[in-house]
Amino acid sequence: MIEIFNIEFQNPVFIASGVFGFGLKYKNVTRSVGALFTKGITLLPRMGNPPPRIYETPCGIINSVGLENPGVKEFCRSILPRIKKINSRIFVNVAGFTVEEYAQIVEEIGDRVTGFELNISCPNVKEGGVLFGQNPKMAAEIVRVVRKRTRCPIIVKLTANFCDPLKVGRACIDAGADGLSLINTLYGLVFDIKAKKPLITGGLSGPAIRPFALYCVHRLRELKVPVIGIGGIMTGRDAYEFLLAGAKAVAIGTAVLRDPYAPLRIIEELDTLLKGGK
Amino acid sequence: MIEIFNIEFQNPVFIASGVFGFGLKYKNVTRSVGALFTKGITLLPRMGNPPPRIYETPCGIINSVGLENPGVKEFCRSILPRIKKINSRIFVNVAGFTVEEYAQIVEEIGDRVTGFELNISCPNVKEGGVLFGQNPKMAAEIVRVVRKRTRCPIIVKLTANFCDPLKVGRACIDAGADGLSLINTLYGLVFDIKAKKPLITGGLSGPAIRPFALYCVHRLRELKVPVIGIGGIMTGRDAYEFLLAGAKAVAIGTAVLRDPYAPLRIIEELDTLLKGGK
Amino acid sequence: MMWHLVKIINKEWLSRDIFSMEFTLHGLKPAPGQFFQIRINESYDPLLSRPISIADYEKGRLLMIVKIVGRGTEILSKKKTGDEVLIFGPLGKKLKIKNKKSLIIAGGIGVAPLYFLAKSLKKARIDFTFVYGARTPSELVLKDEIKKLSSRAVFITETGSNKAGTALSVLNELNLAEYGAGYACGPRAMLVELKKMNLQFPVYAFCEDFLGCGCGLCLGCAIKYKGSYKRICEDGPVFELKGLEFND
Amino acid sequence: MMWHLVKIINKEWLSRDIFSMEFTLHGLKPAPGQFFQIRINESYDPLLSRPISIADYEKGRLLMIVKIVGRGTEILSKKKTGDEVLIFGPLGKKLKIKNKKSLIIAGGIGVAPLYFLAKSLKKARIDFTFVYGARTPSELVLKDEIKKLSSRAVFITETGSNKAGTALSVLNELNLAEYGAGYACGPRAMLVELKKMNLQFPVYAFCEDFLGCGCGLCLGCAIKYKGSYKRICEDGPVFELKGLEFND
Ligand SMILES: Cc1cc2nc3c(=O)[nH]c(=O)nc-3n(C[C@H](O)[C@H](O)[C@H](O)COP(=O)(O)OP(=O)(O)OC[C@H]3O[C@@H](n4cnc5c(N)ncnc54)[C@H](O)[C@@H]3O)c2cc1C
Ligand SMILES: Cc1cc2nc3c(=O)[nH]c(=O)nc-3n(C[C@H](O)[C@H](O)[C@H](O)COP(=O)(O)OP(=O)(O)OC[C@H]3O[C@@H](n4cnc5c(N)ncnc54)[C@H](O)[C@@H]3O)c2cc1C
Ligand SMILES: Cc1cc2nc3c(=O)[nH]c(=O)nc-3n(C[C@H](O)[C@H](O)[C@H](O)COP(=O)(O)O)c2cc1C
Ligand SMILES: Cc1cc2nc3c(=O)[nH]c(=O)nc-3n(C[C@H](O)[C@H](O)[C@H](O)COP(=O)(O)O)c2cc1C
Ligand code: FES
Ligand code: FES
Repeated sequence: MIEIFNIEFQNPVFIASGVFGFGLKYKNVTRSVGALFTKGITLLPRMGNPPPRIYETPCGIINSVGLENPGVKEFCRSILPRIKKINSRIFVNVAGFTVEEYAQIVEEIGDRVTGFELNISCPNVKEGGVLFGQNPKMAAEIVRVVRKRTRCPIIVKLTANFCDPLKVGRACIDAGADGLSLINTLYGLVFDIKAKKPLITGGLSGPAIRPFALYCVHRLRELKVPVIGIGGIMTGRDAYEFLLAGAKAVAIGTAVLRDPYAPLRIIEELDTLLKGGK
Repeated sequence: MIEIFNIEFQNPVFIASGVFGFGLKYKNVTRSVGALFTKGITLLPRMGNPPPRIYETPCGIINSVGLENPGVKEFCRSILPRIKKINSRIFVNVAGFTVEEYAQIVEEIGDRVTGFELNISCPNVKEGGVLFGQNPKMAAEIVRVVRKRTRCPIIVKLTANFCDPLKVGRACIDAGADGLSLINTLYGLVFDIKAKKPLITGGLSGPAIRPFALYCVHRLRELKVPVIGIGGIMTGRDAYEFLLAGAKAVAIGTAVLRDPYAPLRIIEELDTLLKGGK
Repeated sequence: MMWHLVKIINKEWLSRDIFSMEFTLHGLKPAPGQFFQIRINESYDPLLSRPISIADYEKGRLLMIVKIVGRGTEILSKKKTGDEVLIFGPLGKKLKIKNKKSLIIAGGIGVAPLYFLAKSLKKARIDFTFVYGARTPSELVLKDEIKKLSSRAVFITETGSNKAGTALSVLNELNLAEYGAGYACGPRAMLVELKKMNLQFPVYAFCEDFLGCGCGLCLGCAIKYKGSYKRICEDGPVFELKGLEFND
Repeated sequence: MMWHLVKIINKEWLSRDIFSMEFTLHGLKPAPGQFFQIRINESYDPLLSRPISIADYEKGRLLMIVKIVGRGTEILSKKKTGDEVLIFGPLGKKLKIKNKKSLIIAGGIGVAPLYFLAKSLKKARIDFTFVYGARTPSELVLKDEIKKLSSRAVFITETGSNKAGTALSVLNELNLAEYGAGYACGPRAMLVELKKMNLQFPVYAFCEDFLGCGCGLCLGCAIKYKGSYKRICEDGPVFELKGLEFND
């Protein structure tokens, strides 16, 4: 049992946004994790990007899903009630294309969830996304506007692409955010050597980026706010490193693509480590 | 045969700074590559960092060598003449701790080498290094000062840690640099879970970072200046991707730690690809 | 749906770069089109599992047929009889076969899931023609089995001595009006061509692509079907060819 | 110095987590302390090779003894007789043995390079005592061979029934004045302790640590020796204990 934002979570192993849909499928996994971060939700429904959307790289993957989702209305109507039956600890990953959109999505959902994760770091959309997250002023502005519309905890999901997450993180906290999560995917590119043009441009994730993610999380400890550590966590040992580096909890991303049951294993392994075993 | 800066190189496969010492050991490798980037040279001799200096991570390594080198005087006296007998295409990797130091090192070496690679991106030293490289103004200032002291080609080695290499690169070119090389290592951290403190903080390299490095190189093509692509290149195919992304040549780093003869293999594989084979 | 640690009870090379693996795994009720995600190794490189179709399943014996096309299948090919493999599944929608005279069109390794389909048709006593094209004669695997199984079987290769061509070039010789359903699996280019032929009966295409999770979670396996993106792994892998939009 | 693709002609388990591998590799003239970099697998995870000492070399037969301590050695342990392994070397400086009555001190898997050393001393007709400590009796590998080889051999384990202790605790029972040279390999803590004992004869420490390139290029394997950093792989792996600075 851990406590963040004065809310109790059954354990510090969460599922990162985008890799588990809405948690409706492997229900015993959804049920067992500390919290679920939903796939990114936009104001209007989105089809997402054309394929290829996933490509494997050394110890990692590049994804370019492009925020495929049914939009906030449909999410609230038909999905949210079903998730809540499985696990009540839900953070909705909010992806706006304008400052106002973030606020609208948050307002639409209201206090039906545990909190919000403002996604200002998606590298897979043409507008918004990572461009907001690279700019401390923009990021703070989004937090300020959203803050006025909700009392639920606001976590800001940071990027470390071409910007310092400490600077952006500080700006967000000063603007009223309650916590930070990082890192979102790094930029990544693979070329198609036959066609001689890019095969996929998207976000790099997986164990490949773990040492960099850990560095970023460790860097944020001076802010003394709750941080959710994300990036390449595959085992309880990896999760433990993030906790030692200052994270209050961790979120599992790519590991779930390799094994949908990975969170269950990680919860167990971490528990053993926290109890002093090995 | 390729030409960069009006200088001919026997092939576009170079050896990256720091992974091959001064090329004095596996001489047939040094002899066969297009050019050698030396280990970083400082004004004064440096002992380097205490161990552990290398740690393995998924598909990568973290290093914290800390610029161990004999200093520029000793380099010019006893090492440079010996490298030149093996391969005349030498770029000295220059690591200053002040702007003036860069200039002094370059001046000391004079026109005895093919050119200089200004290392403003080393994450393994307390002052200078990556801090210079994250700041377009500082970076440009270094280039301006060095430019006055040499006519040899100046390549600036960029970092993509918490800054946009396009911005810094543009500033360097405007200040008189002839070309750019990137990326230097990403930040990386591994925790010692028994001691509960960092085991190693340093620079992350290897195939893990390749998709990110390729993205950075591709981003720089709009500058239309010679770029040396670096980051996780293990095969001729990897090298080819960097050339397709806009690099004029590539430099091999971590691959050499896995196999000192890797550059020979990569030269061959790339040659086959460039000739249209597979 | 879960992980199974299964032992290879028989591994065989069917051609220079195609091999089969047989496992014992009781209690499945798989249908054609379904597949497993195979864990390539315990290292994180390659990181993801690879999807391989059920090529046959009978009395607890599970057959897979794999062609080496890249690193994952290369590593897999080194496994020997007696080695253990972790597989996750069965995944994908169960295809409901039509009770109509059927045309099976296999291009290359596309034969793998269609072999299981053919056996299912046979079991349901549905008459079918099996057209199977490959690049060279030696790449035509399971030829004898398919011959025995099918009411009619036509084999063709691109380097064929008397008659050269692809699976699709055979279709012109058939009386297509006879058929009430088609099933196709092969390279994307084959499916694209086949769609253009606009056959008068429904054709079910077995789609193969690079997958992420393989089980409906990541949205990484999009394919455009009737105007929106579907997941190959969960909504497919079999789709009616007419609805597929290839954009090329 | 180059890559050799060698076949395992004999793989054996010496204890629960220690195994030996024997290869045929002609034409070497290795000396104690030298080692090979072993390619763990073709995937990039783990990325680097692992250093393993020459535990014996005679008539083209190369012996290695490996303890499983992490992922690399774990993967290596799955290799079987008949499998091939890529090895790079021999690497490291050739140790020149002293023509003095010698004391060999092995802690745990540190026995591997010292076994080769003992054989070299024997061949040079140099008298020596072999002290070998391990955690449990079953972890004392090559016991019989060492007994046969040595003028005197003392074995001790931490869980020993009549006498419990470490290799170092045995030293008090010896007449140390007899010896003119020492050779030690074992956990870092053992070397640190041994240094504190300040023996009156030179002791040569075989240093083991995580390496990068293994061949002098990357400066990744620093160890402080007489005030400056030396490379374990190229300047060592054997250093005079007195000069080593452990900082702890
Ligand atoms: C449902 C399903 C069932 C299948 N059944 C079988 C079967 O029974 N037998 C069989 O042999 N195969 C089957 N496949 C195909 C098989 O999964 C692939 O051949 C395998 O995953 C290739 O892995 P690899 O590591 O060997 O090749 P990879 O190294 O992954 O590369 C294979 C080829 O695809 C290219 N490629 C990889 N990713 C992409 C991408 N995102 N976009 C474009 N090109 C890409 C590569 O460049 C390369 O040419 C099936 C696929 C699916 C989806
Ligand atoms: C010259 C030389 C000769 C050797 N000879 C032998 C031999 O003959 N037989 C033998 O069994 N072993 C020998 N070793 C040791 C052997 O190389 C290691 O045990 C092996 O590399 C471990 O690899 P691994 O992947 O199994 O373990 P790893 O996963 O690499 O980890 C091993 C342990 O070391 C820790 N570790 C890893 N890197 C570092 C670091 N940079 N700093 C601190 N801790 C770290 C890990 O946390 C873990 O506890 C030798 C080493 C050297 C340098
Ligand atoms: C397929 C996929 C989809 C993702 N979708 C989202 C998303 O919708 N919103 C978001 O904030 N992050 C998204 N991410 C990023 C992850 O939540 C996570 O931050 C990142 O992958 C790094 O963690 P990992 O290395 O454990 O995967 C996605 C990642 C993947 C692999
Ligand atoms: C052991 C080691 C030492 C390095 N030393 C230097 C250096 O002295 N100067 C420098 O500019 N880069 C140095 N680098 C960075 C490499 O030149 C290269 O930019 C980086 O490793 C990324 O390439 P790679 O993934 O191919 O290794 C070093 C890298 C390694 C692994
Ligand atoms: S591969 Fe993940 S949803 Fe299909
Ligand atoms: S391991 Fe590279 S110099 Fe020793």
